[in-house]
Order: sequence, then structure tokens, then C-alpha cells
Amino acid sequence: MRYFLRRTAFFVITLWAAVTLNFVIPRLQPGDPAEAIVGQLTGQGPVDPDQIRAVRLMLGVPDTSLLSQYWDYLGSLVRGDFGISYTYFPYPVTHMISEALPWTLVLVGVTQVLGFLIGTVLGAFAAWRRNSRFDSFVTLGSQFVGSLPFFWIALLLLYLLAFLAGWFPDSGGHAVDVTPSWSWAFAGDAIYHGILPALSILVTAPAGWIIGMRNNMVQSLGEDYTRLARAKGLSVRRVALAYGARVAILPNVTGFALALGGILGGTVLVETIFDYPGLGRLLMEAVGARDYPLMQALFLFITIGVLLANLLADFLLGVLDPRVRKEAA
Amino acid sequence: MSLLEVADLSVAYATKNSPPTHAVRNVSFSMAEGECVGLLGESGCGKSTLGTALLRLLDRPARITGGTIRFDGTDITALDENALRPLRWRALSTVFQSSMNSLNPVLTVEAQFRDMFRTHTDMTSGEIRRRTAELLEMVLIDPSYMRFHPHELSGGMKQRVALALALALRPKLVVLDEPTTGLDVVVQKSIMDSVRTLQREQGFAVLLISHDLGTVMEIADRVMVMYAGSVVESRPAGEMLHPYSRGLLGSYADPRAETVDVTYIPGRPPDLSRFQDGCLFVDRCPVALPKCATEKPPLAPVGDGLVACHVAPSTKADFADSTFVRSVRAVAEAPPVLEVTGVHKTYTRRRTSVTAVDDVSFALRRGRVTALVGQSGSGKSTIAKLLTGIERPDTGTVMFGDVPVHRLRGRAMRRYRKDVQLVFQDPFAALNPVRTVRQTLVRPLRNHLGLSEKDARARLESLVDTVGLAPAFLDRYPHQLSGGQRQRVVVARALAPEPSILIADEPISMLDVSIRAEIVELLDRLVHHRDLAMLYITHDLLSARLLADEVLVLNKGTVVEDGPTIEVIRNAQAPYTKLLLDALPNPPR
Amino acid sequence: MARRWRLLVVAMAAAVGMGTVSCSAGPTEAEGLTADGLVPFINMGDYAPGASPQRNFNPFSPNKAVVGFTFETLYQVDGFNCAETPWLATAYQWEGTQKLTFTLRDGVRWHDGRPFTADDVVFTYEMIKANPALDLMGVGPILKSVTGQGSTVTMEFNSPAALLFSKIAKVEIVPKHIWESAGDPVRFTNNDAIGTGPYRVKTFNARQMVLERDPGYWQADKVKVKELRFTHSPEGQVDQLRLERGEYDMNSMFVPDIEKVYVAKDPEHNKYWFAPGGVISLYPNLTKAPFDDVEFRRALTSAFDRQGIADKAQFGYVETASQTGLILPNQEEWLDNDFPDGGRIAYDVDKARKALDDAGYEVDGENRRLGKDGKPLSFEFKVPTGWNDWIQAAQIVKDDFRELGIQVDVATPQQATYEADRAVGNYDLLFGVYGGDCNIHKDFADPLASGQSAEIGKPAVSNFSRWRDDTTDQLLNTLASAGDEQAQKDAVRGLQQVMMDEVPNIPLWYGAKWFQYRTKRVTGWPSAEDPYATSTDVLLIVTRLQPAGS
Amino acid sequence: MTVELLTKPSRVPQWLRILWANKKSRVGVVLLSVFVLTAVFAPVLAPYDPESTDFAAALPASGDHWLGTTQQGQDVFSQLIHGARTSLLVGLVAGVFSTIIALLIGMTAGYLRGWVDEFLSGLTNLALVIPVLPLMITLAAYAPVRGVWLIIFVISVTGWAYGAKIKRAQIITLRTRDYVTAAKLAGDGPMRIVFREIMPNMTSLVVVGFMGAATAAIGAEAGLEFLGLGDPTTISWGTMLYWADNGGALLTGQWPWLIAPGLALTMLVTAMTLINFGVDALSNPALREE
Repeated sequence: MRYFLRRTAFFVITLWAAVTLNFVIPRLQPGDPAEAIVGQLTGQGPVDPDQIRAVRLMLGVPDTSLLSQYWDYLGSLVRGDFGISYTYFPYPVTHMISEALPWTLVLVGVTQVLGFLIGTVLGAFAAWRRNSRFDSFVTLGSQFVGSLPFFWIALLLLYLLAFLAGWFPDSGGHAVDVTPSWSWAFAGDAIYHGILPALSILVTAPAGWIIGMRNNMVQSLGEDYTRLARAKGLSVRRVALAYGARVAILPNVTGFALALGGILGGTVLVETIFDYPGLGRLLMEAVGARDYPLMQALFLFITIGVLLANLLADFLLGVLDPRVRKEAA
Repeated sequence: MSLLEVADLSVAYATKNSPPTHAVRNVSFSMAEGECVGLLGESGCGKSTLGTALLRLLDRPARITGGTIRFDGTDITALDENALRPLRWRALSTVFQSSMNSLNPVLTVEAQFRDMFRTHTDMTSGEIRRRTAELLEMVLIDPSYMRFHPHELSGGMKQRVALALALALRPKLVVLDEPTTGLDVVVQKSIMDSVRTLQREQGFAVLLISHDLGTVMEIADRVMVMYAGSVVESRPAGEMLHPYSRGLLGSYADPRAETVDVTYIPGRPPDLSRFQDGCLFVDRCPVALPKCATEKPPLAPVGDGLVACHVAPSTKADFADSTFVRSVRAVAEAPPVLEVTGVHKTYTRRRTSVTAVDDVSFALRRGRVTALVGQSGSGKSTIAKLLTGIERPDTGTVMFGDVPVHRLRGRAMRRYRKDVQLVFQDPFAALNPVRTVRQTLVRPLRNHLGLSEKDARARLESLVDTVGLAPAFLDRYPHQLSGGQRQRVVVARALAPEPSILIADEPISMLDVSIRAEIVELLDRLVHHRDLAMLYITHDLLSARLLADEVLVLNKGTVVEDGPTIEVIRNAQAPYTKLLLDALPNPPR
Repeated sequence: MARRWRLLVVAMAAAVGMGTVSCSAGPTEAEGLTADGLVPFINMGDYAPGASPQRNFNPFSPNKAVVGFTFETLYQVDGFNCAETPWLATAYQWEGTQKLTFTLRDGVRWHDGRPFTADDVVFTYEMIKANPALDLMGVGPILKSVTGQGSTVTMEFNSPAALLFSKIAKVEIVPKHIWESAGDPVRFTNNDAIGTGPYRVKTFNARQMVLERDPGYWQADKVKVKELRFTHSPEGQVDQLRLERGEYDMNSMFVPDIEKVYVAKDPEHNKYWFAPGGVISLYPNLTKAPFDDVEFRRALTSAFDRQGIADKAQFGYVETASQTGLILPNQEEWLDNDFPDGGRIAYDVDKARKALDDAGYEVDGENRRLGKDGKPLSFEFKVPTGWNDWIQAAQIVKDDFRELGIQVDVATPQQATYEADRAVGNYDLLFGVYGGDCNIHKDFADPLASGQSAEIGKPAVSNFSRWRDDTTDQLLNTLASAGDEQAQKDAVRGLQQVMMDEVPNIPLWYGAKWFQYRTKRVTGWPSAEDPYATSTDVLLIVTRLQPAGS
Repeated sequence: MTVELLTKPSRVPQWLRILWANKKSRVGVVLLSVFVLTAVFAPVLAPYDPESTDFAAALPASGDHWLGTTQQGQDVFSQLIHGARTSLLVGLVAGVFSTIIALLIGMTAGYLRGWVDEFLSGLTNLALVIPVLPLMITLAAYAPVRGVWLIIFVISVTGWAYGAKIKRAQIITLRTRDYVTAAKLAGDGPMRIVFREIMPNMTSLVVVGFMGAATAAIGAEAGLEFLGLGDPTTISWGTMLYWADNGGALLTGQWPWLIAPGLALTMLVTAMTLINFGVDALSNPALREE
């Protein structure tokens, strides 16, 4: 129990730090969002001072002291009020995020779980058949594939499968004439649109798990308890799964949650390339437009997501690995 | 027909980038059903490799390169895993060396019994649970522990579980590979007693692999001695004939005797990646003949056993030139240099506190060795830390003359450390692997004696000479030294600042049996030549008897008995001291 | 960067209150006409700012979707000729320079069938005056009162406003009966988009907006396209690919090498017209030496390879600029004909070198041009990151400076930083834009009026190079209050003279308004041959389009 | 024991010899050397000035322009060669910086323990879970001036956590080694103990950490440049991809312009991960090849 409490406490502290970080970073640099918006609106044409004034009044750019901004910020977070997006005024930030969240959640969730499973299984096989041709192929192959910049893969997929072959749509989360709804037709359409972005991530995603699992399992297979399991005459399956893989998978579980942060970042690239209506694309847009409220809320959501995933992984690890419960207690 | 028939078995470790190591060389032996055979040898002699080969558990890069293993009439040398499986555990089981790691950390004890029963029997869950409980009771563990995970058990319990597991299917042969290494003497003894009892009851054969001569001699019907990958002797426990076996035996003695003498075997084992003609022991043998260097002696019957030696049939080797003799001697009175009075030390970790040292008092005097005897956890290492100022006592005082060691800080502490130096237990951990002997030894000279780099270097040769090393060793790195040589360097470092007190924390326990006496002799010489006060920390009453003038027996942080060494040993009063004495192996010589 | 170009399009359209034009969806759909002789649909590209289009038909919101086909203004003033076309008003009359009366058109109805009246106009202008946040045109501060009577609306102003007509007349009129109960008009998203325009909103989602023709439109006979489709497209290559494939009947994106990439794909139908927009000019920081030296500035006028910039950085899409500060040929009527070649100054490095030598800027042994303080001259040139054509132009300028022995480093700060630095005068060199406003006073006042400037460290409004000159200010005042055309021309001539002699900035090229169109389904697009409007004047365009082949 | 094995001294550093002994890392070492040489001799190897816009725009691959030219008329092959410099520079410098930060934080936390450790470990764990790329994007987006050094800075300040955690764990095991106690008894001070007694035993770990950090930095740099968060006027593989994407390279059939920098990036990262494979084997004897 102590273990779970400690992890929860860490979660809360980290959450606070992340919340504060999110507040601080955007304010470290000068710059006026209203001007940025007008600048974007007018492109390279002359910026009309009247327009800037109008925008600034409308957006209510804060000019109070930092401390009171911070208190207001914390207060509104507690109320679930993340403010109004500058870019999409007058739509509130929560509206924008709630529109984008499901896309990213599904995209990242599905690709990560698949990547993890594929990688772990392949890594386990490679370790079991250590130094076989399969092992060399899988480890070297995953080294190489894992090195591919996945925005580059995304570009190639986009060109080959969408532009040239025309098998998949080149952008968007759904067809132009389909309005999101809870229906099989829409789900099918959304999956169809999600295949290329998912594929871009899935090509590289398993590589890390393969290597991690292989190395862990090579180690666990060399441990005395695995040798003893063999000596006990247990079936190959039992030795490989309950002794080799069962222990080897534990570090990967922790790694899974940690990797999530990186992956969520990576989706920024993929979502931008495929114009996929998720959090990553929204983040890039908010950054470009200096949309403070939207950006802050996005960071917060992404960070909370990652923190929650970590907490879950910690709990899962606590269930899977009897040792950590004890150590922390 | 024998249960196990090993013929001409060789095992090599072949890695791509270095020459193969021939760990087991043409070993042949057999075991009868129900026989208890001890396989004795020092670390690196190939005994564990041999045991693993018999179990067919060798992993790459180790490989059987020749010979056959017949078990119960079947040649198992080349059987594949599937063919081996029916044999495994039903007929042939094992207990591994490190009890810490031989149980799966994420499975409960019960689960580790269950998967084995499921594989080999048709027992129902209920039957399995009952049988598991029975087995645990057999090794004196409460059956309720079956729901626990390995990390919740103590080392001794884990090893008992491993033993219960090994005996679960009533196998014909159990290979016990150093089953008690790392456990306390008392626990060791009780586990070995269990093994012996169960073996008598159930009649399985045991191959007991151990470096601990005492244990083997006590338990085994027959002893096989391995040296450098070969079996050099095999005979019923008792007097041994091979010079190496005799050397090993010589390192044991009865501490109660008036005069105790122990021998050591100079030199180190040969390089196993090379084949050499003749006897592998020739370089260290005190009675070697010219032909020993050229002609490999066969394992041939001599007396009631077999010996591979040209000399043994005719001559009983002794190691008179490498013997350390200790008789009872008068202890000179001297004023105390360090006085420990009523120290307490309690560690608190995550809300549980452990009293490591409880009201301990003693004094160290020049020219005298005080031994602190106890098992691991008795608080003896904590006392060493208190004396060197690495830890502070909660209460009580440590006075060095009029210097209150328990209150020293910073520079004063550094000054004090010039006078109190430590000899560490593990010579492999005590020397920084990236620094040469010279670099290591020059530091205390510079820091404590304030010598210039040049003067310090000039002093080094005489320093290493005092510990019996040639100046050439100065430019070596630790990994280029043997265990004994390392320990000499450690001693030299401790001597460098010319301390008045030397604290030796189990300085020989990590060394091979055959060279322990060598270090004991060195320490004894230094104490008397340099008129040092020494605190000798050990778990081993024999070495305490060899070195110490007086002894304190420590149990759970408290001194249970103290006095002149010979008195305490001959006339033990405290039950704990008696237990320690009981656990002391005393093989016939 | 492609994003910039697309944003530019949406932005221009949205800011000026006109829809971006972009075109219909799938090219495979019906090619014929509908039963009533209409073109079934055309695709006009993107329709809302941002990557996730949101329903926002508030014409006064900076983030609105395309509303130019839905809401109309009293007059249309096209962006190319600055010609006035009566729209919701049929006529206007000035009384003096501070009172303006519009006569409203009869028979105009809102999409919901209610009649359009003077009340709506009065309501709209009063709402703008009351809510400065809605006042994208900056009309509120000068507007004193607005009253309606029958079919006339009368506005009174605080100061002479004749030159501001294009702003005053270009406010979208919204229905009072809807807006008066809409709550805070600043936050009103106006989802139903009830206007007077030719098209009503049919569907809207994150990837497509469809507008359908309102048969009850007051000049419905001129509207020949049944549906306008707008598709959201991602940045980068996808949008360009769609253009190439002919999916857009109209768009306004930057396309490198457009002859090859676009026109060549279907030379018969794929066309483009890049009309000159604002003046893009080199702004030296006039508060710093040596830019405070008019001799130095004058020497620089012949130092730049304007044609090279137009060809390389701008793919030859643009024209080089005149030092007069006018956009030629659009503003030819204002040009002082005494200047050779319309004030375009030829690229002549030797002349520039000599001028610098004469002005006392010497060259040292290492061929470095020295300042008056004897130190080698070196400047930093700031260009916002992502503005790639500008970055390339800046690098050509940098090379030209190198020819003179002057070291220039191009820095690419983030846009907002760039703007902040520009406003407070924290820079050596940058590109400024002005002009192209259908308002000659504003064209010169923005870059030159001392009222638009500020101390270094304080934000300037638009005179970023910080030109302060009494003569200039007087000329601008004269221009603002000039009663007749000749007086205006005299003032403008004076201002041109200032530009030529004093060189407050150095115009390099005229920014282009990107515009591609396709004549496969409809014809009648504005073009170089028929420049009746710019691409953002969508109401003018959509009432001119005809089915192809008719 | 592993650490000791790694640091057996000789003229060729032990870690390099073990790397060379491993087939995979040997390939990596060779590959990396090729890249390093390319970067060093880029001006000699590149046929043209990579920034020169003197050529016709969007030429296909030919004898004169092996990989064609860009939309701006720059030689793609010359850019590719010069791009190696940026990637390696970023990898090297950001790798060194984040390794130094990791070392300082990890060593301080691990050696001092106590509340300092609690604090620094908390910080490390925090930095570990905060999603890095979004953080990088914000930091880069907010910086007043874009450029390679900004990217290096951003990568360094966001990429140290993992290394710090590992190093802390390592020093905690090392600081209780007997030879460290021995050094204390020999009168050495804490600084000397940390840097002369402990650090040399962590070389392989530091090398692993550096390689990992450098690899991540190279990838991150390309990603940030591709997103347009770098300085597009510098020549790097990331900016090449950025320009190729924006210039419609695939639409105009200029395959090499997009493919080449991506492949180069892949090869470089592969080289470094291959080397790390060997370095991994250094610190984990179970993984050594037989």
C-alpha cells in the first residue's frame, strides 16, 4: 500500500511541477499574441494598427503581474476553465481539445499497444533464439528501422501510398463529406484515414521494445532461476514465458509509460504531415500562433496524460513485480 | 551398475575473441546409487562446470568437447532437451550455488512447486498444495510460507526451499552445488544436517560440490578433489595422499590445540587456456620430481582410492616451508592506544530500527591482536566503522589517547586516520581497478605523511617489500594480481601512513583456502615487527586463534564472551560460542 | 513555408471581409450544368483559419470562416483599381468632408426573408462604434453619429473622412433582428450566418464547407454557380498537389515554378495572375549610424539587384519597385513624370561604391567598408522565420552589401519576436511593407508620418524605420485635408520627392497577390487582361463568373 | 565486476577495443568514421558551395548535379555533404552538454545522498516523465532567435534526465565500494574521490550515455528543423527535408532531394546505435557476442 501511496504522491508533485512549468515557459519570452495573430491574418501585407488594437481588446491579453496571473491560472485550472483559444476565438480551449483528444488518444493508444506487443514478442523470440539468424535479422533490422526518422517515413508513405497509388487519403481524420458521429460508417472512414499515420508510427515503434526485451530476456534466461527451471524439466514454453519473458517484461512496462511522452511528441510530426486532427497538430498550431491558453492547456493535457500513464504503469508494475512493493515499503 | 558413469569428460569455454578455456579435462568417475560424493576444489578448478555439465545445463560459450555421461544406463551426453525432460527432476535434480537467485523472483514459492508438479505428475491442485506443505515441513519451513515470494524469505530459507524443491520428486541423484555458500556458519550446519538426514532416509545419491573441505569431509562417503580441471584424487573421507589435497587439509587445524599449525600452498593455479605437459600442480608442489614436469600422472589406485600423482604412492607431502605455527604465548602488557567504552549504534531504515552494536567496550594495545568474532550481522563490521570514524556511535566513546574519535570532523578526522588504517575483506573490491599499485600506494604517503610526489615514490619499494612483493608489482593493475597479491597490496596501503592501529576486517575470508595462512602469517609478522595494535574481525575461530591474543565473541551487537583467545576457545561458556565452535570443521589430517 | 502562404490567403480574405476563393471538390463530379443553367459547383480551397476549422460566421471576428459570400457591404471598392461599385447602397453623397449620406438599395432581403433596412445599417455601425473589438476597419473612432431615415443613412464624422471612404463603406452589414438578441457580439459565432449575400451556408464540418446559392438574392441573375465548396487542406505538398490535379477552380497559394507545376498541367484552363500588392521595402534603422546619413542611404538605392530578387527569391512573379513609394502601374495616376523610368533605380554597384566613397565611407586593406568611426560596417538583417521568400531575398541583399564591402548577417527570429523588435526599433535592417490600400494618404502615412513612429524602445505603430521630418508631416496633413484632386496630387508629388531625395526607405519589389484559377467550369475570373478586381474581391468575382463555354 | 573488466587499461582504450571486437559496433564505428571524415572534409568533397543559388532550379539528378538541385538552384549533393557537419556538430555538442549535465546532477545526487539526492532525483524523475518533444517545441518556439545553437541548447536541457538517473544509480553502487572507503582512509577529499577514483570506473557508462544522448540529439535536431523550428538558412539534413517538403520535391519528381537526407540521417543514427550495441555489451557481459 505504501508503494502505491508513494507513487501517487510523486504523481501529485510532478503534476504541480508540470502545471507550473507550463505557466512559466510561455512567459519566458516577450511577444504579443495579438500582434502575432494579426500578422498571420495579414500575411506579408502591412499590419493595420486598428486591427491589432481590435484583436488585443478582444483577446484580453493579460497585463497584470505574473504572480496574480499565476494565481488566476491555478484557480481556473481547478475550475476546469482553460480560457478561450486565441486562434479559435471565441471557442474555448476545452472545446478545441475535446475535439482533438479522441483522435490522438486512439492513434497513439493503438499504435503504442501494437508496437509494444509486436516488439516484445519479437524481442522475446530473438532472445530465445539468441545468436540465430532470426536474432541477427531482428536485432539488426530493428536497429536500422528504429533509426529511420519517422517523419521521413510519413512523407514517403504519404507520397507512395496516398499520392501515387491513391490507396489512402492524403490528409484529414475523416472524409470531407462525413460529419463525425457515433456510427459504424464514420468509424470505418476514420480508421481508413488513420491507417497511414498509424503505419508511420508503427514502422519504428517496435524497434525499441525489441531491443529492450531481447536484452532483458537474454539476461533473465541466463539467471539461475531460469537454469533451474530447465533443470526442473519444465516445458520450453513454460521456461520461456514464466521465467524468461515474465521477468524480462517488467522493465519494459516502466519503459512503456516513459516512452509515451516521447511518442506523444512524435505524433506532432506525423499529425502535422497528415493533417490529422489530433493534439499534436493543434499544438504546432498553437505554438505558431502564440495561443497561450491553447498551448498551456495542451501541454497540461499531454503531460497529465503521460503522468497518468506513468502512474498506471507504476501500479501495474506493483502488481506484476512483488519486489518493488517491498522495496518501496 | 553405477548410477552415474562419467568417462573422459571435457568441457571448454570457447569465445570468439580469446583462446578457449579448458575448464574440465578428461574427467572420469562413477557414482553408485545412494552414494554421497563430495567434489572438492578451490574457485576456478572446474567443479561447478563439471556439475553443470552433468545436469546438461551448460550454456554457450561452455560446451562438452569430449567424453560421455551415462546416467542410469542412458547416455545423456548428446540427448536433446525433449529427450532429457523426462529424466530431469524425476531422476536428476539440483540445488544451485546462489540461493539468492535460484528462485523466480516474481512467482510465489507455491507456484514454483506447482509448475514442476504439473509438468511431471497428474496431481490435482489440492494434492500439490498438500505435498508442497509436506516438503516445506521436511526442510523445517512453516508451510504458510508457500504463499510468499522469494524476496520475502531469508537466504537460509530460500536455500531450504530450493532443497525441498530438489527432493520433491524423490530423484535418484541430487547435485548440490555449493549449497551453503554465503550463509551463516550456524545455518550452514543445520542445512547440511538436513541434507544428511534426508539422504539417509530417502536413499538418493548426492554429489556435493564445495570448496569447504570441512563440510565435505564430514558428510561425504567419498571425496573427489579437483585441481585445474582434473580430478587428482578420489577416496573415502579420511587421510588424503595427493600433495594438493594434503595442502588443503593442512589449512585446517584444531584451534583448541596447544600449538596450532596451518599450511598454505605457494603460487597460483595454472592458466586453463593452455595445455601443459606433466602434472598441473607441479609448480606449487613441494615434493615434485623431475618427471612430474613432463609426464602427466594418471588417476591410479593407491590405497583405498585413486590418486593422480607420481609421488603420492611413496611420499606423503608436507608443506613445512609454508607453515604458520602458533603456540600459546604470553601476552605483554601495554597501555591501551584505543579505548572503546559503552558504544551503541542503531540504524533506522524506513521506520524499522536495528541495533547493530549494543554496549560494547574494549581496548586495543600495541603489539597485541584483539579478535572480534561473530557471524554476519553480529555488528562486527559496524564496530570497524566506528573505530575508523566512518560512522559515529549513538552513545559511548571511542578514545584514541585523549582524542575523542566519536566527535572528530574534517581535518582532525583526517589526521586521526593516519593512525588507524583498515584492511578490507574483499581484495577484489578494495583496489580501484583503474589505478596501478603505485598510484594507489602513493596517495596515503602524500596525504598522511605529507611527502612530495618524488619522496613518496622513493618510499614505495621498501613499502611493498614489507608485504613481500617485488618492486615490479608497483606498475601492475589489480586485475594482473592474484587474490593473495592483492591482499598484500591492501595491507601495504594500510601500512603506508605508519599507523599505530590496524583494523583487519575478515582479511582472509575471500581468499582461497590454500593461501589464507600466507596472509595470516604476514599480518602476524607486521603486528610484532611494527608493534601495532590490531583489531582482527572474523567469523572464524580458527583464524582468531592463529592471530589473536584476546578475543571478543559478538552476537547481535552484544559481547557474549571475551578473554584470552585460548581460554575462550578451550573453555567456552556462552552457548553462542559453543555453537561457533561446533560449526568449525575439523577434518582428519 | 507553405503554411504561411495558405494563411496569407485565408487571412487576406478574412481580414478584408471577403471569402477566400478556392474551389470545388472532386473533379470527377458532374461537368454539365444543372437544369436551371447553373454550374453545379466550384471549389475555392480553404475556408477558415487554423488547422481545425470552427463554425464562426461573425464577420467582425478575426477568426471567422469565409463570410464574403454571405455578408455584404454598402459599396465594393476593388483592391486593384480602387474603383467603387455600388452594392447595398446605390449612391453616396458627401456634404463637406465630415458628413456622408448613403442611399440604400431597395428590394434587398435577408436570407430569412426579412427586408434589409436602414435600421440594419445603423445598428451595424453603432454596434461597431460601441464595441471597438469588432471594429476591424477602424471606423468607430472617427464616426460621430449614424442615423437612418427611409432608405438613406447619414453618417457624421469627427474629422475630414473623405479619404477613408474605402474603409467606411466596407463594413459588413448584419441583420439587427438577429444580432440585437445575440448577447455579446464579440463572442457571437453567428452559426446561422443570416446575411444578404448571394450564398447561404449549407454544410460545415472540419474538412469542408458548402455554400449554396440563395435564389432570392437581389442580383441572383448574375450568380451562375449553384454551390461553392471549400475544402480544408493541410500545409505543404498536399494542397499544391490538389491544385495541380485541377481540384481547385480558384486558389491563392504560393506555388514555386508555377508555369511548370500548374499551368503546364492544363495550359488551356490553368491560369494565374499575380497582381502587385504592397511595396516591400528595405527599412534601415534611421536612428543608427550610418543610416542617419542621407548620403549613405542615397548610395544604397543603386546597390541592390532588384531584378535578381524578383527572379530568384520571387520566382519572377513580381515587379521591381519604384523609389517613389508608389505601386506601379496601379497608382500611375499619382506618378510624378519627372522621374526617369517611373523612379525605378537601376542596379549599379560601381555607382553605389563611388557614392559611398564620396560620402566618406572608405574601404580598408581587407576590402571592408568603414564607418565614420573607422570601424568596419556590419549589420544584422532580421527576417521572420518561415518567410522563406523573404529570407532568400535578404540573402541576395546580403550578397549585394558584400559587394560594397559591408558585412550583413541574416537572422531569422520567430515572427512575434521579429514584430516586437521591429516595433521598438531593435534592429539594423529589415523588410517593411506598405501601400496598396486604395487610400493614398494611408499609403504614405503608414511608413513616413511621425505620428506613426515612436522613441526607440517604445512601440511604433507602422513607421518602423522612424522617419521624422516636418516637411513630410506637412505634406501628409495637406493631403488629408486637400479638397480637390490637384491639391492631393501636389501633396503626393511632394511625398514622392521626399522618397527620392531623402530615401527614408528603399523599395525593392511589389509583393504579389497569389491567385490561381481554372477556366474548365467557369470563366470570368479577374486577370491581367481584365483586371476588374483582385482575388479577394469575391463578390465582384462571383457575380461575374459564367459557365465555361457560354 | 563488469566495470572492472571494462576498464582494463592499455594503449588503445579498453572500451574501444571491445567495441572493435563486436561485429555490429565495428560496422558502426566504420560508418561513423565515414560520416566524420565527410563532415571534416566537406568543403573538399562537395562539388559546389552548398548555399550558392547559381544553378537552374529543380534540376533532376545528372552528371553535374548528382542529386539534382533545389527549388532555389542549390546543389543537393553539396548540401548533403555539408549537412553532415550540422548533424555531427549537434550530436557532439548536445551529447557532450547533456552528458555533462547528467554527470553533474547524477554524481552530485548519488555521492551526496540525503536531501540533495531527494531533490535532484525528484527533478530527474520529473524531467524524465515530462514529454520532451512538446517541451522542445515550446522552448524552440519561444526563443527569440532560431538556429543550430538554440536547438543544441534545447536538446541539452531536455535530454539529460535518463543519463542522470543511470549515473546516479551507478555512483551509488560505486561509492560504497571498498576502494572508495580506502581512498577516504588514505586521506583523499571528496572531489578527488569522485573524479579520480569513481569517474574512471564509469567510462563505459559515460560513453553509453553520450552516444545515446548524441543519437537522440541528431534525431531531435532533424525533427525540429523539419517542423521549421530551426533556422532554415543553415544547411542541415533537417532543413533539407524541410525545404524539400515545402518545395514540393516529390511532386516535381525530385526524389533524391527528399530521399538522400533521410537516408543519410538513418545511416548516421544506425551507425551510432550499432556502436551503442557494442557499448551495451560492455556494460552487460550477458550481451557479449561469443
